[in-house]
Amino acid sequence: MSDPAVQAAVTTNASLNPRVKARKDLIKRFKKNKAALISFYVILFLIVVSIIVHVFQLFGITITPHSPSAVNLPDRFQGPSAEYWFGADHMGRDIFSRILHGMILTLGIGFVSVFMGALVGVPLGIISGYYGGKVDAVIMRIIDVLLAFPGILLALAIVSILGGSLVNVTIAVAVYSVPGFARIVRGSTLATKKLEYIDAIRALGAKDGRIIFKHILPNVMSPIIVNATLYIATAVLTAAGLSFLGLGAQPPTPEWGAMLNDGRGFMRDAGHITLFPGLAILVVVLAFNIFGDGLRDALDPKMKN
Amino acid sequence: MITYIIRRIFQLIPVLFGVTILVFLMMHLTPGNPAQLMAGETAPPEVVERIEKRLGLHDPLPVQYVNFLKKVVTLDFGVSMRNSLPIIDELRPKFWVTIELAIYSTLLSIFMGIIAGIVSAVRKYSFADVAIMLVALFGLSMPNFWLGLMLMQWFSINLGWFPPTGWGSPGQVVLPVITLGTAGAAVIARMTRSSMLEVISQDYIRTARAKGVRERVIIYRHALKNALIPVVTVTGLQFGTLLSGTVLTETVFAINGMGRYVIDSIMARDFPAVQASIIVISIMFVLVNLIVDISYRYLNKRIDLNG
Amino acid sequence: MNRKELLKVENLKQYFPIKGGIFGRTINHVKAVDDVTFTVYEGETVSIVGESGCGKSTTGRAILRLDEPTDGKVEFNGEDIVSLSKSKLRRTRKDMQIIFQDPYASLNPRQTVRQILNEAMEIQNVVPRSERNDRIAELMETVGLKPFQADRFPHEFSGGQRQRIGIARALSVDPKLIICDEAVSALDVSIQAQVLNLLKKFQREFNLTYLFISHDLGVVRHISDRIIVMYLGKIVEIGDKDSIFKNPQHPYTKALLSAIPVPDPDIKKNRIILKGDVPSPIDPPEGCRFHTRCPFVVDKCRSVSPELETRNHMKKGHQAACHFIEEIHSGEHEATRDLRNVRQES
Amino acid sequence: MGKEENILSVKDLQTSFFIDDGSEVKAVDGVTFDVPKGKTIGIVGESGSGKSITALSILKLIDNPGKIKGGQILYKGDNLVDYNERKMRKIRGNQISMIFQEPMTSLNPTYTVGEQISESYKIHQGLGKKESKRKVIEMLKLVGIPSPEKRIDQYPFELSGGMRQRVMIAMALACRPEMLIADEPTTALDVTIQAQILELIKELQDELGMSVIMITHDLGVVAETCDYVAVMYCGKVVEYADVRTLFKNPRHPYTVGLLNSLPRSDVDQEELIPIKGTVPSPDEMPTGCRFAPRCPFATEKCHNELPELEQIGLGEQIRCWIYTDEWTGDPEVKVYEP
Repeated sequence: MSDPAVQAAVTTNASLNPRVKARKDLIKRFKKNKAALISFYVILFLIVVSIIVHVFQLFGITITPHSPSAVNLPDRFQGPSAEYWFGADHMGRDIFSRILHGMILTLGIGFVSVFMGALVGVPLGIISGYYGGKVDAVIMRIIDVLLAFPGILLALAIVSILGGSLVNVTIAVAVYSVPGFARIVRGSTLATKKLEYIDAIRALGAKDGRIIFKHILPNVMSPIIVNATLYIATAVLTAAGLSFLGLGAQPPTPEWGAMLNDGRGFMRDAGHITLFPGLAILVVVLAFNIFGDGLRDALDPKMKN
Repeated sequence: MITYIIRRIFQLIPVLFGVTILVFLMMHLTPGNPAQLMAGETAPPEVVERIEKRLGLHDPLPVQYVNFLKKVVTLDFGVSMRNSLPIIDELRPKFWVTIELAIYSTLLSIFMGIIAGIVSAVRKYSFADVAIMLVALFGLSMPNFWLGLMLMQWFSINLGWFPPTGWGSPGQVVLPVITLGTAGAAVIARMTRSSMLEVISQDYIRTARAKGVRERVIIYRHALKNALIPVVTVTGLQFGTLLSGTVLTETVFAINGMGRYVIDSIMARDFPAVQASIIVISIMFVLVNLIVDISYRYLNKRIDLNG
Repeated sequence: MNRKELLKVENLKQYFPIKGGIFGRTINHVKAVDDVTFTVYEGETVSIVGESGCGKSTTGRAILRLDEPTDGKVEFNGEDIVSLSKSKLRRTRKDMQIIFQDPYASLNPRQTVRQILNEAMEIQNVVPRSERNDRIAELMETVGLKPFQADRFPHEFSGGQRQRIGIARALSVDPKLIICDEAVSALDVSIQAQVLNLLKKFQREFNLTYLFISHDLGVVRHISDRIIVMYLGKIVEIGDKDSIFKNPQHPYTKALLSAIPVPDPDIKKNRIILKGDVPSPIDPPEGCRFHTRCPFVVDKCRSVSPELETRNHMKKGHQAACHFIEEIHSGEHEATRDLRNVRQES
Repeated sequence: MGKEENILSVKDLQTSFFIDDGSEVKAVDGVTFDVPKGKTIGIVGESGSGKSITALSILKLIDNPGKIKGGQILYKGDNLVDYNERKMRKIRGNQISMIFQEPMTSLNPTYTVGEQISESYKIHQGLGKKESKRKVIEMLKLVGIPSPEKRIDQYPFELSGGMRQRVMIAMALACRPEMLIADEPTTALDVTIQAQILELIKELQDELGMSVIMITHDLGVVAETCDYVAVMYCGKVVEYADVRTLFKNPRHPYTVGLLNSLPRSDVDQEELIPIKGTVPSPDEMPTGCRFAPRCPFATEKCHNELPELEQIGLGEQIRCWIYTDEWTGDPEVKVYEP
């Protein structure tokens, strides 16, 4: 129902500082979504754990049950037990410890690559949408070309040029996320540009810089944030896929995709080697997907069904 | 409509140019001398020199590109560095395998996705809705190569229902298609649901109610047709993910398709083969998108046909 | 009339390209405004009326160069706006402001009223920084809001109050001309009356000039000194308020006036019901643009485009663009179509 | 009233929306009016007055979280509030039809004009394809759409706004209903098109002998089309009268305020006389008369006690303390000053 009275009832109830209130409302709406809230805490927990594990490792202290690289051939292929919670792999290394150590790689690739992608894609999208015309045409053609490589293929092509390594995978995934950011930001810039208050500020004689940074950018922020969250999920999947193909992290790095690749040959005898790293990826991706969905619903209550 | 189709086809030209330029540059951006790579690390300089000449590596870059393009247009991708066979002959059978895999998987995702999405939307907030959306979320978040491995573990190794690898027999088709189709089904289900719910709140649905139309008819006649329009687009975009998914799925199930060929070629640093397969896959993707755009346009009659 | 010409629009054209065809080139134009000429004198209110698609809002936007006009001259205070450089234009914009239709879309929801007004003054650097807060308080009072409300956000105000904020923003830079683009159309009648009174008050107090764009003839009649009637991108009639309302000459103006519902059940009007819809501005009809709907159409109308002119029986400054002004006026030229045509023939 | 036969009587209708946080918005709160057979009644009010919700309530088209909470909708003596979905469907589009404000979005974009109109014949009269096609063409002719044989196969996007509203009318009138509810049918249209549509509705009403409920915010439209008028403010009817009385001798201070706010066409005024203040938002609804905070005559009592809708004179109803014996304000108060 689009009855103004009803809408007014939903939107009014003003307090003193509306900007704080808007943020509070957002958090309130988000908190209502239990699944999203749990995902948020899961993500936070995983980040903290992975950083702690990593920092201690830097100082040479292993706080996981085993060292991620400790080879113990007699225990190879051992199933989950009190000693090896997730079992041991084909070289007798503790899978649980390896997963904990690999977590920072997975999360790192996700965050860094999406951040890099946004850094390039967002300005392209804003410029394209704001200035339009020839600039827009050129940028969009380039984006079209990038989009002509389906999914992982662009990352594959990049990795095949640069060679397989974690850094290169991060770059590849970053490049792969540029077109998405550019397109979404361009779309919302175009929509924002049409709003009358942009015309009003133009009529006052404002310069482009002021219009873009003060009036357009804050408006396109929410789609950027939502998109970034969901892209982290995709980035994690893509990076794991590349490593699984042997084009990312190289052994003995405890990267989850690479671990899956390691386990492939031993499925008949030791299924757990492939089970747990995959579950780990699933948990991370799921958390980001649910979190992103929740964020989108909270930022745009109208979209919520 | 015809003008639109022709215009869209013309618009593909710069994109295809872009793709070939990128792929062409790939070769030149690669560290190391391709001729050296071809000849082997220990080859004497004269041999490398001769190969360089044969490949035209001394020509200026634009000339090399034009030559490259000429060959691509005639589907002449040169010979593989691994076995010196013409790449196009190697690609052809693999191409059809991948196409088959992609089509079956797409059909599965459309079928599963749309049904699940409708059920979800019609019974909003019911147990079925929650269950379907939960499954969809998992389907979306699962690495498909891992799903493949897990399916293989259960149904091939533990239960022995399907052969674990290969392509061709009906039994060999099942697991790869499920592996590849799951993510797509999840995306389509979610899209169908939200699109249905949006359409149901439109003015013209109220008009239908005011006419005295029954709720069932409203959903299946008035809402569904409109709701499926965005689903078409998502299905098209999904096809890209699907194509790249074939790379992983084919690797998992040891299927002799294009995806696996790309990986094998990258591993072997067989650049002409990599170039060829990337170009072919991209062109395929671009063409599918073209078809999707056109059908979207056809379905969505609200868009001015000439504009 | 010895008053100063503040705004002179000459042969203004605004064509929007339509891309299409195989190469996505410009295949046609929406001729939104097609050769429009008029003058606005200092201190008066000139209204542009017409139905949607007649080009009235486009004219307003082109004058401000919110869209770059295709062709023509816009002289403001003796300066040609169209040929100004971007930085000079920015400075000139201080003198010409705009108030929009939608009070919800025309204010940035993320800014408080203070920030909105402050930014306006900052852009044009009209008031020293230290005095801006005083000026904001003053502006709030002027438009009938409380100064303490300045720290609120737009969504905390009602539609009418938001429109007052929009007016305050326009006033903050001391403009000479304000373009009111359907400024009261979105408001309920009781609020509309408040805002109209406010606009009239400011005109008296600040010697403002208004270009008032509206489709509501009742409002236009109330506020205007002179009125421009547009149809399909062209001016069909122009004149002072009495000429237009009491002595309309163009058949379109007559039909438009007769179509307004009057809030008095005792007035039974002789209504002219026009046939069909406004044609597309992409391919406007040849000759007189109104000929497809005109009750008085004859062959000449279909081929020859009439010019704006004043005939003997019309007041000075009253012009209409019709071949048969005098003949229709005297009753010599009779209607060729049914004037009360509700069901349409094909 | 009584002399004329009423086809519809709405008595103390209450429709509320129940918001997530547990609060209730009383969008329609005590609406009473009658629709005499063959006449047009106008429901007029500003945005938020609840006039559209009233219209939707009559056909029970209120969606969640909205609900008809109380009151009666007597159609030919039967209370529609008690009807179930199945019985309501037989009423909708068959006996009572409705047209909406936005002709651009109210037609299904994926079906042709013909398909959409003929659906009514299929549902309510069980007609076959051929028969209904003939009737659709007849209907399109009736609403003045040129070359109906061609239009029947066109999609809504191929039509102008005015044409679409004609199609909506054709669809609504397909089964020759006894009553038409027109919810701001011309608000989205240009004046010259509005004139066409209003004239069309009037002619069709005479031809088909329908009763019409005209919902609008435009007093001009009311004056030109209606026989009786209900003025709504904040979910309540504040005044109900025949159209001449309402415009010539308005009684409720709100009605007077509305009329004064309009620019006059007969005399030039320097200033309009607006109603002060704004419509209260639902969460700060006054406890007494809803209009009291804006009313120039309001007394203590007005602020504290809600007046009832009382009959005064012949068929006139007013919700205002001034017209009761309990009025404690200035006894000389003369609300209307022409």
